Amino acid sequence: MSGAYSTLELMAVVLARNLQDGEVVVMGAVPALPLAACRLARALHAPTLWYIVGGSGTVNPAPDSLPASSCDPALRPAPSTLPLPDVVLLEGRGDALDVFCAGGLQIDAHGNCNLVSVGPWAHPKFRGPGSVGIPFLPVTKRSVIYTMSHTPRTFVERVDFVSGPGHPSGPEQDRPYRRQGPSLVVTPLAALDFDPHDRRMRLRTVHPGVAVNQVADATGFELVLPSQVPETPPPTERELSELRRWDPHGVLRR
Amino acid sequence: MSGAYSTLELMAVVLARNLQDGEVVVMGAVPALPLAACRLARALHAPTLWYIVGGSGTVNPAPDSLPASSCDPALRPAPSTLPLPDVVLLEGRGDALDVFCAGGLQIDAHGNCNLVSVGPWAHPKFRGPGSVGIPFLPVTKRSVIYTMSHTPRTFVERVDFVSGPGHPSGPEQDRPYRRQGPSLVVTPLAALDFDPHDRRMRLRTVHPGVAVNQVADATGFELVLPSQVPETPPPTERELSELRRWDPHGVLRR
Amino acid sequence: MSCEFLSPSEAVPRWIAPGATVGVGGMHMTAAPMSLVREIVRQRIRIGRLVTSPSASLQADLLIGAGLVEELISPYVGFEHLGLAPAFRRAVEGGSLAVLECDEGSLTHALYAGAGGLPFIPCPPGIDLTDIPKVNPTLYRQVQDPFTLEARWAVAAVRPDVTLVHCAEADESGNVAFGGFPFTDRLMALAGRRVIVQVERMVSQERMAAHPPGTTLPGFLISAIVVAPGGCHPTAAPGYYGRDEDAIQAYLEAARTPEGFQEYVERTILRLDEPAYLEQVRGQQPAGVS
Amino acid sequence: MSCEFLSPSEAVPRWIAPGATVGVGGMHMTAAPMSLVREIVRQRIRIGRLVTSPSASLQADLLIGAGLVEELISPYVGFEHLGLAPAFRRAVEGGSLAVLECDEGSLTHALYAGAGGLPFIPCPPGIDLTDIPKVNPTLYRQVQDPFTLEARWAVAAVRPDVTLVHCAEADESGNVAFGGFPFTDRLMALAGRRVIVQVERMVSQERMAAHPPGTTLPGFLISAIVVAPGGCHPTAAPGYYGRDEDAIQAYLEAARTPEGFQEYVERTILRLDEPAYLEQVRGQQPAGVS
Repeated sequence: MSGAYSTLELMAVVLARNLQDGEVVVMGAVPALPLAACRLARALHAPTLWYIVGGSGTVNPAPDSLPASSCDPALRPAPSTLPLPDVVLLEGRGDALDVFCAGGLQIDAHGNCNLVSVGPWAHPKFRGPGSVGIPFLPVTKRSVIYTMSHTPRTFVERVDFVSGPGHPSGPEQDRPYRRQGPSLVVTPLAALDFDPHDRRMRLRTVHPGVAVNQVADATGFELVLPSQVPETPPPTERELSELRRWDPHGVLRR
Repeated sequence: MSGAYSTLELMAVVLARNLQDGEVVVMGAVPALPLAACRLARALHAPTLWYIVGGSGTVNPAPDSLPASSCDPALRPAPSTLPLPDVVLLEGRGDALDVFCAGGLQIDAHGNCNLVSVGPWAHPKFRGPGSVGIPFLPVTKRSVIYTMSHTPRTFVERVDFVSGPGHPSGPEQDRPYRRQGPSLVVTPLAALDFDPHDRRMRLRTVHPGVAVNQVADATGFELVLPSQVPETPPPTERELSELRRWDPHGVLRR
Repeated sequence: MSCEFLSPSEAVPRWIAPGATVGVGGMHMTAAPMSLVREIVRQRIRIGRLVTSPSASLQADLLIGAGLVEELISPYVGFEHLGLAPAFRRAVEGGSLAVLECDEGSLTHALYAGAGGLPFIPCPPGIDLTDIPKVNPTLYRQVQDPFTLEARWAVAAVRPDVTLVHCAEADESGNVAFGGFPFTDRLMALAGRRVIVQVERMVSQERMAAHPPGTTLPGFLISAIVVAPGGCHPTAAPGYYGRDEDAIQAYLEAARTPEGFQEYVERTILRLDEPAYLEQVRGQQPAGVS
Repeated sequence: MSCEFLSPSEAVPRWIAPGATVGVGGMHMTAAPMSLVREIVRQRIRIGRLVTSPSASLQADLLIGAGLVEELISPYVGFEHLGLAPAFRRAVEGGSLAVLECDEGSLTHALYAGAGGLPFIPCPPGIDLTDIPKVNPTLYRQVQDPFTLEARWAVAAVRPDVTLVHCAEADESGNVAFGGFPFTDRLMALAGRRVIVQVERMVSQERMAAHPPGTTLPGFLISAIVVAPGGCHPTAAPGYYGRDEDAIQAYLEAARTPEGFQEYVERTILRLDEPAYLEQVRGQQPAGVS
């Protein structure tokens, strides 16, 4: 990657560009990346975007720098703060929230996420932290998935445990709760979405300096590969300068 | 009654004497009487009594005078204020609250209360305001009932509609939720409780100047009448002076 | 979703469809969103199902008296020490209003269910010993507890199509802050498909941000905000003004008969648009009474 | 019921019976009642079932690592950007800890049910598409919705025998006020049969009364209050101090092996009583860091 921006900055920019004005975004643990993306989107093209920082319940907090924890005291004061049980209510209501930010130990070809266990649940080879709020993924208008690990161990054909449901593998009418499901996957290598026909993960753009076969090799299942895979447009100067206004300590440049 | 104190003041004193130190009392609409009783009990013999003023959720409010409404803004600030949904949770939990203050359009021989309808529910002769929180009566440790109307229309053998459950008419082991049920009834004429055997309402004391047969005549069912019915001890000077400290406008003397 | 700042006469027809399920906040005679309620009366919008707080007063009685309510979900309609609700009583005794009988506990849990996407809630203990669920098969059904296999009453989720509440303050992003008490108004707003909030005044975002968690609602939940200082009159707005007992008693006196009710509505509501009503109220009482 | 002011070493054995269901508050690395947690470790009180907030960190990992937890109800144990929870991971992978798998939604609703005397709650949508309920028949069963007759997952009520939470302030009557965030700590306290609260400081009743609804708990719900300034260390206490990342990282480093964990516990916890621990922490960092 270019030295002018970091991989995390590029990922934040890709996420930000995907957020639409007026959407309500909810994010969970380790919020620096989605929080940066939301603030960037608001600053540039989505002035009425709303975002909730997970456990804190803060809505549209604008701290001086990017907090590492979703319950960081620095998130207050925020224009409005929901008690966590109210966030849970709105997550279940479904029509209140638009974009759920998720990730996983494993992410599969249909966008299912696993935060629980690699190997059988009862005798895990690897135990993850737990599912937190991601069972609400299919209830939200859509979800976006991001991960720092684009490897065959993370990107698997089928997750060992479904924490956060992705797309069903069946036909269109089976879409649960009539919501859109995962609409974007952002990794250090690429941006991906899902093929509208079979709803398998599809390569959309490769980040500058990354080859298509490099992404395919890093993915543990057969990606849908369009004939043309453009390069992810790098961050503009404006994007970078806005992004860095709230990141004086370079959390995204580490 | 004596001109030295009003009927409402006497009733407040009777209620106050019944409240035990450490109990948690919850009251509903038109809180002046039970609120005065709670404050009096705290001032005299129950310094760690707790009381929740219904809809407001205020705990142990100490306003300068007795508010007429349970949601009066003058109830704030209070040492602590529960959002109303939390009051509802604690009402259902049962082991959190000790004394529920109730009343009714009709009150029957077993202490059932009716706030809904006189006559058949579908075609009421008289429609009351509704049951509010009194379905929780049998879940609370005990309840106390008070009414300003001691007449055969109010005190009936069997309520037309059960809003607030009283004592079961069956044997001891049928006591719902293993709570005590109604333990005191206070009216302008008398103080009453329930016979431990058949759990029918029993005359305990008659207020000064009231005859036993006057109470029996004012009651639309057969009261349990002990051979000795003492007079309700009138308010002491100390009780009256404490009571009037928070009732400068004489709400209880109207 | 973006919240609009509208006048009462704009907000009410914009978001309240005829026949809708309407939730109206305010407990007893405090924090009733009367500017919005009066506007419904002026525009004669029919309410399919009116859902109130656990205890309602004028906000319900006025709509019922105006003949605008088909079904009512309310655990209490009355005026505490001032007496019973005349229009409610008359409508129920006359058979013109369908009451979905309930209590404070069931209603609060039903709104919680509505807010959280839960289909129903098993009722807390106590109501099983009352006659309430027996007369209301619409809201109550028996459910089998899958853990104990015992039968138990359940209450269906309640989701207003639109919820009307009063708040003290709004900021320009549409965040709103409650005054002294959140009551069940916050929950009813969380359960509403749309929310219209009537506020006393606009404040800066800095002031809004100083309110602690649980005392505000974020603007993304709000469809319209109506700035109506004095708009709870004759009920109280904590921190702003007390209830106007004279005005409430005048209503109760007038509403003893259908004719009196009608005359009262014409004289005090229909004759004036809402800004004129509030202007008149402000002329009658010192500003900032608390 | 009257609340007592106790030291950590008195409060913990007084209200935590061996084998009890213990709820512990604090979300992620904020507002964990660590003085109480450390005291459980010192007194080696066995916890039958540990219930955490939707996201726990050290308050769970320490108890698990000390071998004191039989069953765990927690939707997340981890350290966010600092990594996974070493003791939790080792205990689950080694089969020494039974996990009652759940998510944030189910747990929050289960605590609501516990607080409200409701036997269970039908789950919100979403979880039916996961593997969670299938692996946890203790907490999840299928219920038939009596309104739609559809099958649906339900979660059982969760009621801690004792709930441990951190608050910012207490007054002499035992009322307590939360700091920046109520999280699910308020709800877990409402659901607890007993509640022990660890606070930063005592305040006057006047100051307590100024807190708005929903930010306090009344003293009648609290069995014991422990005044432990700095007691959330190394997690954060909003308004008082931030998290001590160096200390958390030292723990994570040490706890990579069972031996390291044991050595860490002996060196930093067992060697000192809680007042001495807090004294030491105060000596290491400037007072009043926020």
